[in-house]
Amino acid sequence: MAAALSPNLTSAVFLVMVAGYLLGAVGSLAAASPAVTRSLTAAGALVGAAAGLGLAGMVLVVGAPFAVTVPELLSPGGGLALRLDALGAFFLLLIGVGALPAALYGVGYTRAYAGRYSLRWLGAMLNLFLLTMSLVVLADNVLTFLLMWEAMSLTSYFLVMTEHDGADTAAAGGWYLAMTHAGLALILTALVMLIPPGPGSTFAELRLTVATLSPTTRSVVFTLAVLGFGSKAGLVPLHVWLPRAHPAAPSHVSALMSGVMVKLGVYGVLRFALDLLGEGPVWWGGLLIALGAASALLGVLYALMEDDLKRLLAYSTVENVGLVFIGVGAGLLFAALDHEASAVLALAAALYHALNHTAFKSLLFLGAGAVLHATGNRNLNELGGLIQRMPWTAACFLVGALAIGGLPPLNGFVSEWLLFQSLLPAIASSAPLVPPLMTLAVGALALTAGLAAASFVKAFGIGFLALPRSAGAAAAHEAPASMRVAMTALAGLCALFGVGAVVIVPRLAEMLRGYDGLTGQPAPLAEGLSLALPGAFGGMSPPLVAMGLVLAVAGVWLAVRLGGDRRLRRGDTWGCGRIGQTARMEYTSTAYAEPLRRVFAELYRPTEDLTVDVHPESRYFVQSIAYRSEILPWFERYLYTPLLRGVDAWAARAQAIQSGSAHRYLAYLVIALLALLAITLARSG
Amino acid sequence: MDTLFAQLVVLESSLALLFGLGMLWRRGVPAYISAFLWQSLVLAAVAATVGYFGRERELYLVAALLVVVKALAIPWLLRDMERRFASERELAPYVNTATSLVLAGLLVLFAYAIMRPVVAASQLPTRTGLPLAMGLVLVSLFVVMSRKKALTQVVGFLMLENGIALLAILGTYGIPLIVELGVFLDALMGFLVMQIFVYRIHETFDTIDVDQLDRLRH
Amino acid sequence: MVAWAVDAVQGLVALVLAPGVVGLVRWLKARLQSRRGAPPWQPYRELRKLFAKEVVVSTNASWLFRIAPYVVFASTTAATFLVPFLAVPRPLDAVGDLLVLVYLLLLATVFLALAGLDPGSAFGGMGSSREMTVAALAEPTIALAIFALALSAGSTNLGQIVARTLADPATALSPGHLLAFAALFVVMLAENGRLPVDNPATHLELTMIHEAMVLEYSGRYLALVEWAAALKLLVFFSLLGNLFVPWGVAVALTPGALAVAAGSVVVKFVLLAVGIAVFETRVAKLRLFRVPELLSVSFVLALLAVTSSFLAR
Amino acid sequence: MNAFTLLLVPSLASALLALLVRPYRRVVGWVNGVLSLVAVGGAIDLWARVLSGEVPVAGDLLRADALSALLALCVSGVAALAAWLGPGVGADDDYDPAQARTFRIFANLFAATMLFAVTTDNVGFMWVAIEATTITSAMLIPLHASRASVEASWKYILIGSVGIALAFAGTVIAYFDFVSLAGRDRLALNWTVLRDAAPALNPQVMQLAFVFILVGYGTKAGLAPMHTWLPDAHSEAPAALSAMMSGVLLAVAMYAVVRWQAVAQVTIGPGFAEDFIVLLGLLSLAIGALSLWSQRNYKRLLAYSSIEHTGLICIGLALGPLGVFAAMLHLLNHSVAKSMMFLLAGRVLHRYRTAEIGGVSGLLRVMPWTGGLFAAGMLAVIGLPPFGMFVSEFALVRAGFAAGRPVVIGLVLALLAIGFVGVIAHLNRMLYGPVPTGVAVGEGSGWALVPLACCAVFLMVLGLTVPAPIDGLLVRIAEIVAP
Repeated sequence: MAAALSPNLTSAVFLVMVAGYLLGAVGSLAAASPAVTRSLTAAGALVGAAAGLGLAGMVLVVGAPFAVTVPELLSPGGGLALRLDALGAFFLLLIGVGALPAALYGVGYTRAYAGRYSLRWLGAMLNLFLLTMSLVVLADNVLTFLLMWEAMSLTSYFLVMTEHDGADTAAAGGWYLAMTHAGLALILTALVMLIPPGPGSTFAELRLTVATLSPTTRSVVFTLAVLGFGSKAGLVPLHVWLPRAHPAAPSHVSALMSGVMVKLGVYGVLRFALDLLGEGPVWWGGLLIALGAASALLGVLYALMEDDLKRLLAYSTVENVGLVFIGVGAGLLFAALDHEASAVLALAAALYHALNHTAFKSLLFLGAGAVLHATGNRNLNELGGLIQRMPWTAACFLVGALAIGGLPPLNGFVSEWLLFQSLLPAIASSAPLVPPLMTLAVGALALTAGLAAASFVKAFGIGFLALPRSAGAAAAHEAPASMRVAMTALAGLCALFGVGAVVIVPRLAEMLRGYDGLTGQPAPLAEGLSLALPGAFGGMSPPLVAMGLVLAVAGVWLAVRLGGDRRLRRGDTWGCGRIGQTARMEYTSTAYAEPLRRVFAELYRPTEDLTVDVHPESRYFVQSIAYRSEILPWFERYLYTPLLRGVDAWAARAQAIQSGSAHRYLAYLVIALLALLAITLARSG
Repeated sequence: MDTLFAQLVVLESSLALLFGLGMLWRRGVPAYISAFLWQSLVLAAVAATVGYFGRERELYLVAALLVVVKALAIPWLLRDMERRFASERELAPYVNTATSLVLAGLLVLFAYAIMRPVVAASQLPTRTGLPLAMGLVLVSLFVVMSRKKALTQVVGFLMLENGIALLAILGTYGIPLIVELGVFLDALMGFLVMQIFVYRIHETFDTIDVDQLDRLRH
Repeated sequence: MVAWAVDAVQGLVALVLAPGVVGLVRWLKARLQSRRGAPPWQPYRELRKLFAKEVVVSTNASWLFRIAPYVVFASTTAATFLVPFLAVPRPLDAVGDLLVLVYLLLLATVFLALAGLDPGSAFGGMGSSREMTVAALAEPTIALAIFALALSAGSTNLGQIVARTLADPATALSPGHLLAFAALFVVMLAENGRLPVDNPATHLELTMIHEAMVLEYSGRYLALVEWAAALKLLVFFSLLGNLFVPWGVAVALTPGALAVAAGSVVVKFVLLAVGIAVFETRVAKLRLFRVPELLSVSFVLALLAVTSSFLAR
Repeated sequence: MNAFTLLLVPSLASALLALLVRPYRRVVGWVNGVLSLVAVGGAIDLWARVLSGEVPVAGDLLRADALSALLALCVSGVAALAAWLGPGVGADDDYDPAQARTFRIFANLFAATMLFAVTTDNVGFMWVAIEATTITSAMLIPLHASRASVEASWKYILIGSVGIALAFAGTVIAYFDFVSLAGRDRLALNWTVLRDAAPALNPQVMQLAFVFILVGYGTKAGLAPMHTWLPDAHSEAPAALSAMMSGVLLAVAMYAVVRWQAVAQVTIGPGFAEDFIVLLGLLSLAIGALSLWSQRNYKRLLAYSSIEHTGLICIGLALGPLGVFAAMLHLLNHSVAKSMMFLLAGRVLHRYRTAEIGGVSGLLRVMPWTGGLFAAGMLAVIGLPPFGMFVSEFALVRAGFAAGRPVVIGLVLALLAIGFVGVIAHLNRMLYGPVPTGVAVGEGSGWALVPLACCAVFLMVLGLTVPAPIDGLLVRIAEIVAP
């Protein structure tokens, strides 16, 4: 079957993808009216994403080869080289899954932008953003990869800056571009260190030179790659830009950035760890697990404390990226210990969670966008009662919240279950130091799962249920059709990926075959309808669990409907006898997270100020109470501020040189001459 | 024959260096101008001596040019400018006279050190004068750096050009004539532009003390 | 086919038995406090009464408030079906293991928390916030306790754990098992709202955790929620009973073995009920912000359980 | 009618025309523009000849190899830009006819001297030409007589002249080295003669000469610590002049350094020249990048960015043939990008009346096309992908590793990152934000943007590919400089 799909068919689909995105970009730039711009943007993105999905499907399912090189372009780097292997195809698939709904969603969402922001620029940048992301996973030589990587960062920077009159958008954009550029510097160094002395710099040649490199150099390259790609993925401590940049972007762009772009950081690490650098020492996996666990835990802990819905989702992205890296780290660890089956399982679990995260995080961001679109407000303390006013969005957001909380029968639950199962054999392994590290990782994973469920109960409960807490929330209206269709599609995907795990996970394991010494005999991961793990550590059948739950709910509902009484009456909520229930009596999101803020006070170090102003006449009647609580931003205060202050000091010193006095300038010149002459004298001996 | 030629040249070069050091010692602008005038004359003498002994016809033309331009024209223009700003005596320079003379001495020693390979490589009888020429170059750099008045900085710069011309004559019996003429024309044009700027500084800042010119910062 | 039948019967028996066990615990506590107390089958009467009563739903509540009881009851029933009461190995093992069971219970807790928030009363919010805090902090303990068991049994499958412990009884007394038992016991108290964490019999809204969330429910919805809570307690009883003390669980599906298994299960439940009752009469309720310390004690116990099991290998 | 007449004559002719013909200002302006295009044609013809392998020579005075062809193209191109967009052409710029006439005279002389400098074979005349550039450009800095521009021009002429005098000292010492070896020879100062005699020259003397030359021409190229005149001169000069100075004068000075590096490398052997060049390059990169951090004036921001990129080019020269290829590509990119940026800055200054970054906001709304090009130029200058600087910086890093200088490359990347962050913060503030009161919205004279847009497109083309003719030229330069 592979031979049947001749290369020119895949090239044709590739051309359709590139053409789709480019026409979308050019079309939206040239379009006359805002409506035409919006539809052209969506059309281009949809065609491009669909073609991308097709290409990925062809390479993944049928294994059709795809490689094209354009020597004239990017000649200093050896030409524009593109090649799609299984790893790249998976991430291309992931881009398609994220892009289709986001593009469709954009049509309805950006209608409100018509007067205020440039729709043409937004449309063009969105299409170019998707194109450059797709080309990053296709790149096959150093300069192509770096160019597409930085182009992706640049286009996403412009997308973040769309709502440029936002209060902190400029700062968010600045942070974002600075951090990704620092990341690029690291990736550039890592890649260039692998380039052979010869002219070419394709990944194939890089793989050959790796054999000649000493283990220490390979470790240095690996660390640089992890830091470089980690800054894009949002690994702690390089995550500070993510909660600033993602919320500032328009919601469907935030969905793309959180759901898809972050995964390219994972792709980068995998491309290095599995493909370029070959077999590595044990500590590589350990490092990733440590970073992943830290990101997961800190991500969810900060998500809990967020009152801004989109910032909460951004922090939860940091958490989920942490989970993915735990899986990748476990995979690398097992590969180093030669536990082949466990390595494949762990990596498959990581990729599967990455795919699931794309589905539910995009859904949640689109939901948040719909809320913002309807109420004009992102602060949970001023939302509420949206389930009555926006039932469709609320239902989809609920599905997303349950999925990200890791609750059956959806996809989040299955991938978290797989992550737990993939860590289990590590605890049983005999290598020194691995079991204790794994135990802590499992502890961190479990606490993260619990806290994630808590944070999304808060997000959905406070955001959507009970009475609206502000006029904006009260006046909310259901999202337009295009947005609803996109969200429903993603909700369906969450259910489908959950139940379909039995098909997806073995396909992922099969796909990882052939990378970095994972070429052993593949142990089947699924028998019939259930996931059977190597070493029979555990089994679970997602479809059966889902079916069981649905049958149980239907059965109970029928039983109660037939047997018991069916009368129902509306009444007031119980308020200890107080009549007239108002929204101010409800729990706010700050209050909801207060117990956990107290429990983790060591980490948050909350500063609380409570101002009670009393009625002028008598001390006993309180007019208003204001409660504000701030948590300590560790990374900003103890890592980034000193860094920035250091550079400020050096900058001041550099500017002191330009003091204005001509004499001092001449003195610099003479001193330079005398110094160089002295050095020459000293060297010539 | 060569020893007389060599001694004569060394005498004239050291005279030129002495006039340079003289600038560091004196305070008034007229003294600067006269020191420069005499230095140019000595330089012309060196050119003539090397021309005569080294049988280089072109150097006579160079000597003549030096006398006409650097000994007559430029000092006259300088005096004209000096009369215009007579009110402004040279303020105390950045470095007091004693230290600047000690520093000049050190610079000449440094010149000797760096010119050692050059002297070794040269077979010309005038090679012993080379370190003196380099010393004059370094001293004039120090003069430009440490004078406060724009006018004195210009004279320091002219002295720097004299030092380099001396270096050229002693080291290579003069660089090819066409290039020498081009260099001369440049020197003259450079001086004229500087002169225009000194006048303009006087108009806008109504002083020619370069210390006032420090508004353009970082 | 017989195996499936036994599983179904097991589940239904558990469904029916659950309110009785809760009634037994209440009755025993009353007797220990020298009160006559309502008879152990009192909960059945309450359920019958509630199913017949009219439901009053708050005006603020949405459709979620009304489907939550069904989801809570359904997920807890699904969890019950996964637990081995009478016989091992079971066809349902392929459907879900211990982790799935825990997540199903978490699903029930989440829906209850959401239902608590929906009417918009301060008590519902307070209860839901505290319930989710306790549930989140209990997660790591459960995971590590499960891993301790899985390490010695070689799998997280409930049937396999029970079978392996039956095969060589020495593991039942190994430090890993005992520490895991202690850790899970504390978690049971936290998850089911038993005394040191939450007082099931209190009427003070400010001190409730579990009760505060269901304050707004009435009629058949309240019946379902109460029944689900009882089922959850039974699930934990059976986990503590059958996983750690598996003697009596039938290995072959012969009527004789099943009878012995049924007998041993009932005895275990009675013993556990007595244990809970005695424990609750002796201990007073912890202040809410001391509960995390209790849960961190249980986390340390679970951590030691895991370390001892992989050191002992 | 040899290859050089088309190149050198037009600018001299237009200078003369501007000097003699005082009335008919508009006609003189148009003729001036056309002649500058003729010069560009001459440069392209020269380029084509060099590519076809021929080395055009005119007597023993003028000689053009690949390096000269590249520089000639840059100089004539930027001179044409300055001619078309400089003072006296646009209707509403704030220069009176007299100032426009002065500008036209000296700008053309300035271009002529630079073209002569890059095409002469005689290093002596090269020095004379570069000294002449100082003189001609110094006259134009105080076109708007203000205290700041006078101060800037004085510092420029003083430091420039002192620096260039040192370069002449170096030339004399090098000539002495040749004389002491092969006696006096009329053609001794020809670069080809020097290069052929290089292996036999005395290394110690050449070391001394190269130090003087590096410090001398380094001053003209704006290498630290001799760069101090550059920010003042470029921020006070008229936009067209600072475009020419920042764009190509620095490049011409680097051209002189490259010529002498080719000779010094052979005489002294590897290591000596490279180390000094890398030292000065890193120093300029550091001072340039750090000064961008808290800069408040956008013209000075561009000036410091020039220092930073000249430092980068300088480092490139010391990294072997790959490095020279990257450096020259970067030089071409920088010339185009920086001249475009200064001309755009001129338009922004004309509209906002202030050079303070704080005073400029909402640029995209006030002048969408100028703002867009300004943003594109700024992104190009800090090395972002669609533009050429990204590719040349990549080639430089790769050359750095190939030449075995990882520490230097590490420093370079860190400093570039600092410069990047500095510029981004300022760019954000200028492009977005509210439109300040009293600033007219609308593009004004739109046709002036066409050439600048062409520059932006050229940069983008260089970003995606290096066209064959340019690639061929750069490879030849690498052979000349680092065989």
